[in-house]
Amino acid sequence: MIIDEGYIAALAAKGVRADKRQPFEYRKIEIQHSPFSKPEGSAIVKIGNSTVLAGIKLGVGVPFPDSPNEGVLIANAEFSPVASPEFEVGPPEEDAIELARIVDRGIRESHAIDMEKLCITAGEKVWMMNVDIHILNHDGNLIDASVLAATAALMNAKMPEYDGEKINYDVKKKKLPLKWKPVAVTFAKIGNAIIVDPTFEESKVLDAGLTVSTKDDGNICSIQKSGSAGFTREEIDMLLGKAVEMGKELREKLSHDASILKF
Amino acid sequence: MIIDEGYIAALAAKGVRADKRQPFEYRKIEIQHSPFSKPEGSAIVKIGNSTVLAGIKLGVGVPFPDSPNEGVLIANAEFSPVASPEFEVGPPEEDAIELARIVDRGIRESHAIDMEKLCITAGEKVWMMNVDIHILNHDGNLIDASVLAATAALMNAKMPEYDGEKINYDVKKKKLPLKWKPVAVTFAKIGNAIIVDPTFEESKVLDAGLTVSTKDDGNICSIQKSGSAGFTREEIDMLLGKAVEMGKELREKLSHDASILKF
Amino acid sequence: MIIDEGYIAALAAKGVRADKRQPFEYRKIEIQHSPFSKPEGSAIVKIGNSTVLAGIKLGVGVPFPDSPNEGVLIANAEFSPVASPEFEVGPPEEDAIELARIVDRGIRESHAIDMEKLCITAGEKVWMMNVDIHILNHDGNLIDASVLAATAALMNAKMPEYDGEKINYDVKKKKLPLKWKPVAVTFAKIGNAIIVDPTFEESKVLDAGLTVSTKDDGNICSIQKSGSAGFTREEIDMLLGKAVEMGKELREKLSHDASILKF
Amino acid sequence: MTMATRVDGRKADEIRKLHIEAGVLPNATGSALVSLGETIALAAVYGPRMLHPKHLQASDKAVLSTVYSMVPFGTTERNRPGPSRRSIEIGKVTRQALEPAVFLAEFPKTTIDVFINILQADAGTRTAGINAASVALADAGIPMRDLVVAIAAGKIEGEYAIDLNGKEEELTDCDMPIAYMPKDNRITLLQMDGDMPLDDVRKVLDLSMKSCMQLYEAQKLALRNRWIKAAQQQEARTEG
Amino acid sequence: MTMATRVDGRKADEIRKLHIEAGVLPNATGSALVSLGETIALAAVYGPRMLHPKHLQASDKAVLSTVYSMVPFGTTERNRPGPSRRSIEIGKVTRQALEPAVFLAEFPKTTIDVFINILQADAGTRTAGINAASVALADAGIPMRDLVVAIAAGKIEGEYAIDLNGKEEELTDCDMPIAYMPKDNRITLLQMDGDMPLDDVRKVLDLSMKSCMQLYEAQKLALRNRWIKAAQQQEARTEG
Amino acid sequence: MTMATRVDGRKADEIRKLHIEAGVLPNATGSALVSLGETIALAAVYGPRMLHPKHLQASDKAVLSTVYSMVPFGTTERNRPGPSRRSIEIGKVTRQALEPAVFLAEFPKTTIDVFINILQADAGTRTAGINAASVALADAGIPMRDLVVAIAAGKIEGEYAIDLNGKEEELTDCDMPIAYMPKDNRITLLQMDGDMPLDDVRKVLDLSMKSCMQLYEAQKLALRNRWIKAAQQQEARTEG
Repeated sequence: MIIDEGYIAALAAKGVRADKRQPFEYRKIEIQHSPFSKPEGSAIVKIGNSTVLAGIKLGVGVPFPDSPNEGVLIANAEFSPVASPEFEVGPPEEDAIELARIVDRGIRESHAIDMEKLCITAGEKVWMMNVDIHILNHDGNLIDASVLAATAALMNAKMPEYDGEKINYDVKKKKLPLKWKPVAVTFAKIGNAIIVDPTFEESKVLDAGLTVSTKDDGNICSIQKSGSAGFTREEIDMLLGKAVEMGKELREKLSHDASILKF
Repeated sequence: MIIDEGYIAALAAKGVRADKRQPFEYRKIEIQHSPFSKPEGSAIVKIGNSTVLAGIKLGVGVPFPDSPNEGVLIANAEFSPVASPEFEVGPPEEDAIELARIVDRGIRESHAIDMEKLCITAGEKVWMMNVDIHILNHDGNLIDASVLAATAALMNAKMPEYDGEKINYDVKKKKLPLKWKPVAVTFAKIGNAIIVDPTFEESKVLDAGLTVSTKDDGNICSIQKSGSAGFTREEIDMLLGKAVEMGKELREKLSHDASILKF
Repeated sequence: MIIDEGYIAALAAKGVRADKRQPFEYRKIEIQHSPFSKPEGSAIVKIGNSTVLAGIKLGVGVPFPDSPNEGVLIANAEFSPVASPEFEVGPPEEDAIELARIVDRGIRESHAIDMEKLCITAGEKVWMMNVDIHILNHDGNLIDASVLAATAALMNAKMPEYDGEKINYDVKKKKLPLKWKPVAVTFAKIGNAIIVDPTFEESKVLDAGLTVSTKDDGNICSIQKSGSAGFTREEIDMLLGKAVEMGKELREKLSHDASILKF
Repeated sequence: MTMATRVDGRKADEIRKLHIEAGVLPNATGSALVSLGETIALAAVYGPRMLHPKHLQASDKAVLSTVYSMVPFGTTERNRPGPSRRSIEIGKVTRQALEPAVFLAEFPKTTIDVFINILQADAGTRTAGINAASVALADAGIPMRDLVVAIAAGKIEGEYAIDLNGKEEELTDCDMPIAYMPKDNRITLLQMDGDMPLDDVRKVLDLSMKSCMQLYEAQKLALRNRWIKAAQQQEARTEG
Repeated sequence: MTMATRVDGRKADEIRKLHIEAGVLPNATGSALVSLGETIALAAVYGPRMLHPKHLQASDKAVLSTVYSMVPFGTTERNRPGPSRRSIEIGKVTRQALEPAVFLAEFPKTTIDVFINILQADAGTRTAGINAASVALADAGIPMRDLVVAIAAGKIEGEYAIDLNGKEEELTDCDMPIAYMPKDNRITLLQMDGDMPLDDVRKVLDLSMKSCMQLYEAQKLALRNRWIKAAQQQEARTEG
Repeated sequence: MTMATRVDGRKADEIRKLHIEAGVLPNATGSALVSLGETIALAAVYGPRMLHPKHLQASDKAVLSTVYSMVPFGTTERNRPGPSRRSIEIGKVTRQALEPAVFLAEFPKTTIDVFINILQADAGTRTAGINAASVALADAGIPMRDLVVAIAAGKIEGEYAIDLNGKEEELTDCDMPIAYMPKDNRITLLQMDGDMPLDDVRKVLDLSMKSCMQLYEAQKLALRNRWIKAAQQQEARTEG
């Protein structure tokens, strides 16, 4: 893939984007709830041409010694080579790990799930909640799409029955104890211009990035700066405000089901 | 190793083989039972210059949750770099895995061993049966040699004593509950010619391969097509018949001990 | 790093060393006891510019089935890439493993620690003693420095309290049951010259090496020959004697604390 | 040999609800989604593209590479990501099922990469993956001798049936997947595990090959739809 | 937002006892040791040196590589050596915290390798590592726009504080590390985990940036001491 | 130092039943099988052959590479395949035991690969492996200064003995393997673990070196038999 870095950067300097969006405008966002029957919860999220699957699987296991009455959250992300010619020689492990950890902390640190309600017998048996992100098509801004997909899957997940000995995956009824719906908003700085929701091309030329996750009450639950340049303090202050604002809009989209099983 | 592919293929077209065998003729087969004292069962099998060791080790472990009253079979194959200059840079993992899985399924799917008889206490303790294949010299048709060696080792294996707490490997008496003796017959298609028991050179130029495993009652318990070309339906039908026939002959050889500890 | 092999070897032939030491003279040795507060025992050892850290961590675990009333010793060594430009592309695994095994055997085979005193409940709970070596600057003779650092850390280690359920790392009182203080003495043969305590440059041109570990009673507890040439029987006999002698001197240094947290 | 009756009301020789869609991934050279009942397979094709490092190249043809993998949430119990012995073997037999169909000699020194993701597994995943890969290769515009169609057969209460679902498969230990190129009458994948008399194997082959023709039509239809849609988009773009 | 009172008597905006020493490793091009209370970080810089294999080189600049790791005995419970997901992520954000400070374009085709070893961990290890790396890069003589200073903030009993120690950190789930280049007013690392209103984030940023200036002076002093010592050694050698 | 009496009736300085056979693997350049009691070691030599990738080559000599491994069924409890810390260390000391014997300078830029498989382990596997490798190198026609012979000594109830078997070894923690080139009086491997006064080490060395001469004759005999057989086969072929 050949990206004309100069062109993208020159556009950005003029406050213009190759796809004609406004600096703080997202691409079209589509969310499908529960596209799959095997996982306890699942979602497909498209932001423009970026397509991400999230799946929730529940199992029963032993709690961590330092939190004996809490369920266990394990988030994982995979950059499947189907998603991009860049992943030809093996996906960039560093980026996949960072993505997984942002999704993990977005759920964990926001206390999105009441983990104590996932305890079965304190110190002995708790629900193990696996949140798996699977990237199908990479056109930039995988973080926002992944956090959206994970939150959507948490919303539609249903817990299988457990009789103390065996899990019955054929009967799923109870919803997860979801308290908050965290969403992430990612900004990119190209030269002196700042935009939201960077495409693949834009993220290739960005100087710095900033992802801010927020909760329903507008509180910030996670920040991650990326990229090889810095932000001024003033830029940070501005973007934190923008993120709270735009997070609200993203959260509203989570209630609607775009219902397309077409990537 | 330089192989004159054109020459081998030209010979095949005339129904002739470099070592003057008939198309459906095996090389000399030698089987030695119990060449080693440490494993519970063992065998050396030579087909021509292909030399294969099989060893059976028994341990005690926990059964799988979905088969609480059955022993556990684990088959593994290793292409030791002693076996071929080709394995210089690390043996072809894919081929070793396929070989291990063919040996595994040959034993498992034929129900060669009555796995329920390897249960000690249902749901708690069962015998773990490791079947390990070790290739010493690779001159083609490793599959048939490996299945023969595994079956021979199962025939001569003796179970160590177990007092409920500890295994005593110094006392081995009881035989394994062997019900069937699976054997594999491998064919190769070179151009339009079809042969059995391909040498290393022949397997380098083959277009397609077919391995068919059979039991003592003549039933087929496993099929595996390989190679980059296809077979016609008529070819398949013919070869399935041939395999049943030739399998009988191989099975007879298993009762004889060639007794050579010379590879 | 460019090493003039010819020059070093020529010097050696004349019984002279680049740093003007006598053949059987060590570089300056500095030992700091307990530089760190987190590990149960720790030491920094400098031999010339070679700098090595050792840390002891104690945990509680299950004993090995064949020694149910003994604690467990696990020694490990890491060649951190901070230590040498040579470690750029990943440290030489083989050498790090050999070093770890020499440290391990130096402690284990000399019975330096009374492992039975590290048993809590026979067959169930014992102390797991991790001895970790971390190389910070590599200027040759890492073995002697590492064994010295490990022995020093064993000397100053204090066991945390254990109430049968939980380890309290905030209270550490009892010393480890240390019976002997093993030390290693490493010789190098360059051409026909033999020297002790080779620098990095000297170890690059050595033909053969010999490490001999001894105990307080002068007994030999470990020998390891290295390098691509051999020793004559007479040389071996001479060096074993030298090692006993020089080991005594090294052991004396262990009682003094050089107290420098400066590598 | 008698025919099985089935929990979901299907006839013994009836395949599950089939859906094939080509061209689902914008980044891939070609792609396809195949669902067969609850089993969903996605295939992406990248290439032909230069193969690095050089010593892996074939001077006279493209190297076809196939990777089969499953999403961690695609099974009843979560399955750990990363290659397993099973997925490596399936990758190999899948490659050998597809190779006879592709004109590899047209693209020396390159690699054609086929990635198969099983998004949901309810039996028959390797054959669903081969069908998806066949359509994805065609969607990528790679010259092919023929499409490759695949289906698996098994046993239900002692009787044979086509395209078992997961519940059916749990109760049997007989599994016989095949892949087939109808034009030339080539069987390019054949595996069997179980315990079958020679005659039964032959009869089940007859059954499977019949079902293959159904899949053949479905693959061709999916590609036709894809091309119509592409043409319409092209036209829209030209007019727009 | 009110200020926390602390077990070790520090004020909410007071950092722990700080020691920085440059030039501690003879083999490295540059090195530094930073201790902040019980937390001890060592950084070694090697390079610029040619990057192999070639396809990893950048034709117009040096590649900055950072590896963050912890010694096994640096934590209360022994931690297993080898990279973890945590250490890989920290390696990445550390690299991105340092990159804006280094004139990478001066050394095309090379790599500058920064290795950070946490010798003891008592909270704030990633920021201690960044401070050590900043001084080590300067000690290596690598041209820099500015030093990079870093500090973390957190919460104690609902109130904010700077530079939490391990005991304090156990009781909170709020962590906000930043890295900062004072000359140009650039925030080069910013992470946050927790649950904070927008206004609090801004106030904590104010606190952290104030502490950063303290670290800035300490880094400069350590480098000055290093250069004085090097000059004295040079003189001694010339006279000797 | 007194001599041990032994369960299997051997004298303290008596080695187990020894069998050496050269040329056992058709594909290898050279090969040998050594059994010493129940311990069975197989060595295969491939090369000299060009070493790839190039940066691993030595411009002035061949690189000798040795890999030591054990079959999974070679021990009382199955041992997991794959390299362990123990096998990596043994591979290294084995290489260093053999290097002094081989004229490596004759084959610059190449590698000579020695693969040692322990087919059955009943103590003394590293020395059995070195004996097998020595014969295999000679069988491969690689020019050598001398053969390398190896044997291990240990302690039985406080008294020293040569070539312990597995049962004997379980009861001791003293192990002293050596490798020796008789012609030049070179000790090329020497390891010891245990607790021995200096004098005892010297006396055990005397014992071991005596046994080495026995192995030396056996290695030479095996090679002579191999060459006779090869000559006969050659003759038969010429006549045939």
